[in-house]
Amino acid sequence: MGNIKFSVEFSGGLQDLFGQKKIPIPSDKNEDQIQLPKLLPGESLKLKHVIDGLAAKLKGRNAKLKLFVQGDKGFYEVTPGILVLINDSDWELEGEYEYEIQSGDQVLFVSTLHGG
Amino acid sequence: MGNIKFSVEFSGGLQDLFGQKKIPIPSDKNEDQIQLPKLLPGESLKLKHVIDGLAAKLKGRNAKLKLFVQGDKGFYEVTPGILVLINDSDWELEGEYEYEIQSGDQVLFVSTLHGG
Amino acid sequence: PSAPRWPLDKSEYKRYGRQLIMPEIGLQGQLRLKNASVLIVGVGGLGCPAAAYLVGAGVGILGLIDGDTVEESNLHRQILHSTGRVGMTKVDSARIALNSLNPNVKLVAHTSHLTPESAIRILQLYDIILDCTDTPASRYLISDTCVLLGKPLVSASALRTEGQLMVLNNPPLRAGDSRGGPCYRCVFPKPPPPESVVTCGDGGILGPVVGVMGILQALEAIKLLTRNAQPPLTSEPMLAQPSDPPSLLIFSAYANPMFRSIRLRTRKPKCAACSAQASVTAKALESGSLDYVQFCGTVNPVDAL
Amino acid sequence: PSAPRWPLDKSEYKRYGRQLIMPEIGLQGQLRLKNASVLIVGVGGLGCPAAAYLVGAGVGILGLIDGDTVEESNLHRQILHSTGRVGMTKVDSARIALNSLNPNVKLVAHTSHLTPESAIRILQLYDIILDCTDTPASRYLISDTCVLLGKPLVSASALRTEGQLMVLNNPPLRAGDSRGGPCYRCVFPKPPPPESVVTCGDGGILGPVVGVMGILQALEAIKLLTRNAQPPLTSEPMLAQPSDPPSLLIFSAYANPMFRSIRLRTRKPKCAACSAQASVTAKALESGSLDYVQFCGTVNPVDAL
Ligand SMILES: [Zn+2]
Ligand SMILES: [Zn+2]
Repeated sequence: MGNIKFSVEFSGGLQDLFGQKKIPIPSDKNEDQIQLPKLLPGESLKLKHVIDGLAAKLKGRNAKLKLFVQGDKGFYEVTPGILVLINDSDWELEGEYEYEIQSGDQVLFVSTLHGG
Repeated sequence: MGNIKFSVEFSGGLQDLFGQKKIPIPSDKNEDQIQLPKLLPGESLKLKHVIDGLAAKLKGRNAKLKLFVQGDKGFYEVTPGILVLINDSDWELEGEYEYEIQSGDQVLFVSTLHGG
Repeated sequence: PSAPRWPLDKSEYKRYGRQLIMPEIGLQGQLRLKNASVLIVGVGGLGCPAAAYLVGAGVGILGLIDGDTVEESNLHRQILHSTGRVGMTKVDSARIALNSLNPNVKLVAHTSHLTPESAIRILQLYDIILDCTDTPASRYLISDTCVLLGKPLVSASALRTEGQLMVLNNPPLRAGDSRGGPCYRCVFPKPPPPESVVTCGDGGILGPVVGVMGILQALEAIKLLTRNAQPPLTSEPMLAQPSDPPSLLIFSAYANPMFRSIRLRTRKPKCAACSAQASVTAKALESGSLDYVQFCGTVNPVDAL
Repeated sequence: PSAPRWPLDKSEYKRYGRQLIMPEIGLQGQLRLKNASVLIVGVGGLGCPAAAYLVGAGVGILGLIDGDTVEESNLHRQILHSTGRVGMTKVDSARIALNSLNPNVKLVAHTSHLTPESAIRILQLYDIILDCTDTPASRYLISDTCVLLGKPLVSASALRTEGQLMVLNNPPLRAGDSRGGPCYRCVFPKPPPPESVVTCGDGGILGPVVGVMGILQALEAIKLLTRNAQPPLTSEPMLAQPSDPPSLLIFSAYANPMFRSIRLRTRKPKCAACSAQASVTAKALESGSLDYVQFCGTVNPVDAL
């Protein structure tokens, strides 16, 4: 995946799923590493690959997995109620699953809260 | 000053002195332009030059000028009670008056508030 | 409300003097507040501070909706209530506190939970709605009704150490007008799976976290009501100035920085509520054919729609 | 206070249950709060919401200092007071409201303004100090006293549509220890020229702006008091975990984004209060030789030190 460095963050309770608020990618810690596809020269890393990689970390823990992703149409869909933000902008402004990750990007998954 | 583009912002009441919250430098508007020294090749623009330029805009309005800068030891000193922040860090961490402005910098002057 | 023509009386100048003298409010802004009616749906951790600061600021009419009674476990964060009023309806308890703070504000009590059948009838009485509720079902119902009635909606929520704030349907243009602000369904087209919904009862809540969010709701309401107060009044105060771009404020008490602002999308072209092909209609709502509880699903019975 | 050994009683589990169940607080954190004493200096726009949420959260002892009486012009933002209590001392008015919210908290009244002569005697009774005052002179006095006594200080201020928040002297190490957090003099070595100091009376203040800052003070106090509540208690709770780096939170109600966090400097090597060569001593303070009003200068008489 070349030299792309970016980070994934969680808020609104999702941090409990992954055990932390922020994961730098690539990570210093082995246990935080997420599996990303091997890219061919010229191929770009997309947000859907990152979501797949994060989902893989929840494999085997089905109740938790469903809080993050759902369905199985070739690739996972983010569970309703979760906002995905790329550099503090709604991902709908940026291309959603097909967004091409840039070095320095901050991807934030926010679960909507309902309490009051 | 070459191609350096940066911005100066005001908070805590200082925005009233300059009539606005944020001035891009160089500015699109003539009246917002501030006077910066002509630099020799290799010479760098420092924060003190920016402060001088901002002070020059308040010339002739002595009461206002004193709310921004004081004294006259070769160059102006920022009035006590004003924090100067460079890219969201206290300027004491960055070299104060001698800080060399970089393109993209955000300089923020915050007047401390006392109300409660 | 139409443009007011009478000035304030002497005690009002005294009471509101500290906000009147600011250019952002001014006399026109104070008159706007006095002629405004605001509805607070949910008089809990968000609704209590929101109501206190709106009543303090001198809105003309404040409506309060809640079907619950005060419990001891509310008191760490629901600061309008009191130990002596445990067991009283939240609406009545709040009225006592609010009336003693500022007797000039007319308080309107709605002491049962909002339902699809009652929503239009109640919300249409108010200029701005504050969603201070605590379930997905109520959030969709309130948002849909605000879109149908053309009311701006200030929505907040909080859980554990985090809070979220959005100003929705602002400007509140008719369904299909893409210049209108996004609604709750634009941001969250599908409800979350019921098993992912954590209540304050289950997950806990830190008092100042929900308190900050509630006060920020009062602030956004005051900003909306007093916009363009300085230029001459127009017949469409909500439209005269461009609105702030839609955004989500995220508060996280233990993060650094604590606050983060996120740019949100505009109206969704196929939104079920605010697009040209909206399926949410006043008729469907009032007939009861939109079942919000079923739409959102349940794990536990929903106890606070 | 030393580590508590007794658990909570049944009604306390009920009252504080929603915060107790959070890992950030837990039973140990609730006991920390119960054994803590917090002082609020200034029971105005900041002090009212700060006090309400600290009392709600169940701190053991809350001290209130203020020499003023309630005025009608306070009520738009000072939500613990009420129209019927105009003319009463702010401290007594606040005690009535706070006691009805949570009778378990011991309230201590100090019904005159803080002076250099009284500051050490009063502040030493408390674990954490909240500066909710409104003049530069009081801010220097409180900060100096906190440094002398080794108390963390949560300082906030607000004017018009803006607010500022800092946690100072955190960790509260002795003067000369560079690992301690900066004090007010580190950040502002010299007072502002008196003609630049605008009061809420002159400049105005929007209620929710000062309200948000006051609630955030309560939050920071709760965070400080419950730090390390989950690991086994140590004898130095304030030092066991690294503190957040010193920062200034700037709130601007009409800016976008509304909140901004600024990294502050560490302790100033020549600070008059917290460095090895500090000139501010307990003796100088108590003898009255430090004249804060003169140090800060006056344009109008200072009416609220
Ligand atoms: Zn919509
Ligand atoms: Zn210092």
